Amino acid sequence: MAEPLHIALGLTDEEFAMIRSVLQRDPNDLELAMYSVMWSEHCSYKSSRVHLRRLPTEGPSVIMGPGENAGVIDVGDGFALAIRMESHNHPSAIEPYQGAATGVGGILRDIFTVGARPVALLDSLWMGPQNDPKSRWIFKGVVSGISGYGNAVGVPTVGGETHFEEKFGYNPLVNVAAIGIAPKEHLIKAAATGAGNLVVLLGAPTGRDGIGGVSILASTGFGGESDSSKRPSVQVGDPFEEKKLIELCLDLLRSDLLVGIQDLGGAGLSCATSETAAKGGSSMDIYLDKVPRRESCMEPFEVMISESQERMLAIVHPSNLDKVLALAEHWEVQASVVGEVKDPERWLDGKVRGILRVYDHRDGELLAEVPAGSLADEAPLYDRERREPEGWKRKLQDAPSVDSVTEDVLNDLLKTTFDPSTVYRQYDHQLFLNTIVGPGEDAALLRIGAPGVGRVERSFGVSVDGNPRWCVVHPRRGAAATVVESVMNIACVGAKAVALVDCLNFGNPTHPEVMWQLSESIDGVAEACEALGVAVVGGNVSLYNEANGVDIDPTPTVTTVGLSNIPSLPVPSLARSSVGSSLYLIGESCETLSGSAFAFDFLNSDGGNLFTFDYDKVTRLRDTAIELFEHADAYGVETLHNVSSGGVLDAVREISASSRVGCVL
Amino acid sequence: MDKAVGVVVFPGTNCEHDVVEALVDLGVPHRLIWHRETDLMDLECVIIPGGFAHGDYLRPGAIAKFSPVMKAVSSFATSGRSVLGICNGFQVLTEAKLLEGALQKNAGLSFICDVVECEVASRNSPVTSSLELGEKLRLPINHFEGNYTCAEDDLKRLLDEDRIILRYVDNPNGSIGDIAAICNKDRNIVGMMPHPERAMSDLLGSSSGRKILASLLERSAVLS
Amino acid sequence: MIYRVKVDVFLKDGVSDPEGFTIAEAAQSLEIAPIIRVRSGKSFLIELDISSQEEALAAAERLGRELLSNPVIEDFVVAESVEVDHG
Amino acid sequence: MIYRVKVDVFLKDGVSDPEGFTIAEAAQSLEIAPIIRVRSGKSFLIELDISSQEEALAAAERLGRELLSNPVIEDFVVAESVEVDHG
Repeated sequence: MAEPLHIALGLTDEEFAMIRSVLQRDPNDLELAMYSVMWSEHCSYKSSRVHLRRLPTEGPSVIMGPGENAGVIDVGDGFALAIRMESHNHPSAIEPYQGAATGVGGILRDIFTVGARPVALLDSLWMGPQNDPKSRWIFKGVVSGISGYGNAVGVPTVGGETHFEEKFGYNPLVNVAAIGIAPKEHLIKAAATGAGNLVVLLGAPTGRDGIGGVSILASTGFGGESDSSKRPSVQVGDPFEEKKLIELCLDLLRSDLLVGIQDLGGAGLSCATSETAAKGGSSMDIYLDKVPRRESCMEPFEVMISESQERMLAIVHPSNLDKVLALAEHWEVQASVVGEVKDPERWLDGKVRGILRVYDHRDGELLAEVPAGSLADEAPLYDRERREPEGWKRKLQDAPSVDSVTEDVLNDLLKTTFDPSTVYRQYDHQLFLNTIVGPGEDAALLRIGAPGVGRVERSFGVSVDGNPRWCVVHPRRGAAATVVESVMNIACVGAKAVALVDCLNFGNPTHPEVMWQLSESIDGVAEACEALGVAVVGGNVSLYNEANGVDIDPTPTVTTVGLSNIPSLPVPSLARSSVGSSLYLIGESCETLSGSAFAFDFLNSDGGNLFTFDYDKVTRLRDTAIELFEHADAYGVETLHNVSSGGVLDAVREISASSRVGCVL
Repeated sequence: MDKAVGVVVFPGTNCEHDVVEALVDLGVPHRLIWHRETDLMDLECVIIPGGFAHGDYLRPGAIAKFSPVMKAVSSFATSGRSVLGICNGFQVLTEAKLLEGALQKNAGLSFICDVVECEVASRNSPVTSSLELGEKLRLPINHFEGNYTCAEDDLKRLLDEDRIILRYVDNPNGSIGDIAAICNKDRNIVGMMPHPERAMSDLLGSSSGRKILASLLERSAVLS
Repeated sequence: MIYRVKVDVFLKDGVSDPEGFTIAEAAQSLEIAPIIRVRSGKSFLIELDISSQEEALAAAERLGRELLSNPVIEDFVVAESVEVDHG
Repeated sequence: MIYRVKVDVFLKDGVSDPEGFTIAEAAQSLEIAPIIRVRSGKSFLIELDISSQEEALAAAERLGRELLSNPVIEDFVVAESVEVDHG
């Protein structure tokens, strides 16, 4: 007996039973397809949400936090800064160029969907060793995808990091962060409110992109013969369409023509319709025949879960429809009314709630009828079993020591292997004339300003950071150290951290050790954020990063942002150290080598216990760095550099290389 | 003096706002020109900024040349007023046959965003008339197809007629003759790959671009 | 009726072809066969609603000259024209 | 002997082709002929030092699969194989 359809679609028997109790009948194939994507790990965070609640999300400057499409903070003078981070790990392993490109496209849509003009991109790349041809192919494709999409869509890529390690050869990580600037009055929520308002689909026509596993419905479902055209295809990004979409959406917001707007990402229309309806507490009717298509004879489930890129769902009052269609025509973007917002109704359980109904055409056959909230917000949450790995406590005692090192390793240590400028030289990092400190430094520093928004005489620092080695040794302390690292990086460009977004890249959540790593890491981020007054305003969780049963190392990455003044010239930089200047080490060094690059690369040891922090000292060090950067001229500071992985030696080597000077320690 | 500078915008252009900010910085009135507009006669000079018109699909500028605005730009140029094409703008001008040659993929087959040194190769152009011959300029470049090429006889004519305006000091992309900017026979249409609007202040790395735009605008009697 | 025409666009001889050169090197390293030279180009399949083969070829010719190729550095050839029925 | 093989690479059916879509719109605006669809692709002319037509075709097949196309989103076809004498 073939396995039941819901199992094939990734839903457990219990989840199928929950769906049946909500619908009080068996779901049909279209409803099952929608539930399978909406209740997937990717969309529902069902294995991580119980732990994410422990992250501090409040803060004096926070306007929007987790749950919205982007985190938003107040930067003064009527301006707001939106920030979001996403992972595109699995697609990038399959098709590196398009995987990375669509990752950029998706993260940008999260920014302009809240009403902000995207002004900066950062990327955090974790690749396999470059002597392996496949890892080389993936790395080359990912960088050209980010460059190809980011440059063409017209958003500067101002910073990032690239790391190469054995385990990432099987499962590369591609995390992309984006930042936008908006006048506060342009901020908008993704809620469908107001019965009678129209649901307007903007952007590219719909194809069979990214239907993935659910495509089995094509062969078993509607009796259609599965010829090659039915095969699910990789999502392909179109930066030209996205650029037109950005200009249209920001124009619609400036002209105050929208009630709500949401981007189409994972789960496509199913997600955008159910989330906006649920958020607005409204019912919504969708007419599939009105959805512009790129392929012929697409089945209803394909249209509802397709992940074709560069599409937005807007909620428009009927009186504004003509103006919206006129602006869409001006910006040469397709716009079609695909549905209508309706009042909430009493569902079978007696509760009044928003119902999502999908018809083949207006007044036509009802294809699906589901409470919107059930799809969008009521996936079951799991507190999966957590277990500390076998012998972990014993490993903490097994500190790496230098006694075993006999020969002179200094030359090996000084061997530079990778020059990041070969990557960021492919990214436009100058556009919009905001970049004061660009890629290649500890962090990026940008003026606050954007086209069509205006400019403020202040700036913000931003950095993306991660270090799985710290988390392999001790997930909690490693995650805390990652936050401290990011806070110190932006302090080196004079910015005091106020908010961050995270990207939690972990293995298979059904492995108890992975759930333990995730829970511990979240507590580590929470600890450091609370101690340093940083609010977590959004995040992304990427699980099932594994290959042939081997989970990746725990890799929480964070993008931290802080505010700063416009520095006076000359601005400190790694490239400005001059002969005759002296080097000062500020702050205390810790004794242990545990978790260090030296321990992993030379001693082959991931043992010992990781360093911890006295957060008062961290705060004082942060403020000292900010003071030194802002008054660099007065203090005679040419370079201010954060010591991190690779220790003092790497820090000095980077200065020496950038400034083309020798250094005597 | 209320004659404005026109800044052309195709779908996919993205440097228009930076050019506008530079013009505001120089105190010059401006107007954004959507690619479907055809009336440019009220303008003193036209700038086609950088970006990815039509996504650079097919070839950079290959589709933009058919936009209605390009007929207007062509007749605007025949009236003797200045036209400056920056990066994508230079590519559009070559596709529209307003300038000789073509911009091919960079020799290293990868996108380059950097600040490079250029030198003034001729003072006889709207953008270099107030600079010194051989003057060194630090200018940002940001392109994948900046490798200028042209037929042998075109190159010879460019040299003989002193129409190579800027050269790269250290050729980043394989351009023939290290060419970074040229002008047409009537010396009122200029195409340049470097971005002067991105070099308006030392805070952002260089202010060499200020001299180029100021020179263009003085030449157009816009700067009072 | 519907015709599908194919237009190939290649760089003119003598015009530098860094892409072709790089691909030749990569191909050589695969040791499949001794590579003498690689020329990289573009190919377009265009479906036209047109009444005859001759007209399809003429349309392909104009598209090749006016849009698909840059005469400064590229040549084009109408590689094929086939009637296609969208039954 | 020297053979010249031609390998054409196109996006698989169903894979979104934004470039083809944009070119179709531009072609339509030229009003040369009603355009139904444009698919954009790449084409490679490879000169091989090889002894027979069969071997040339086999080599072209391998180059298409291993280097010239990305099997995840592209199909390739060996369009022609011609003996070329470098007299």
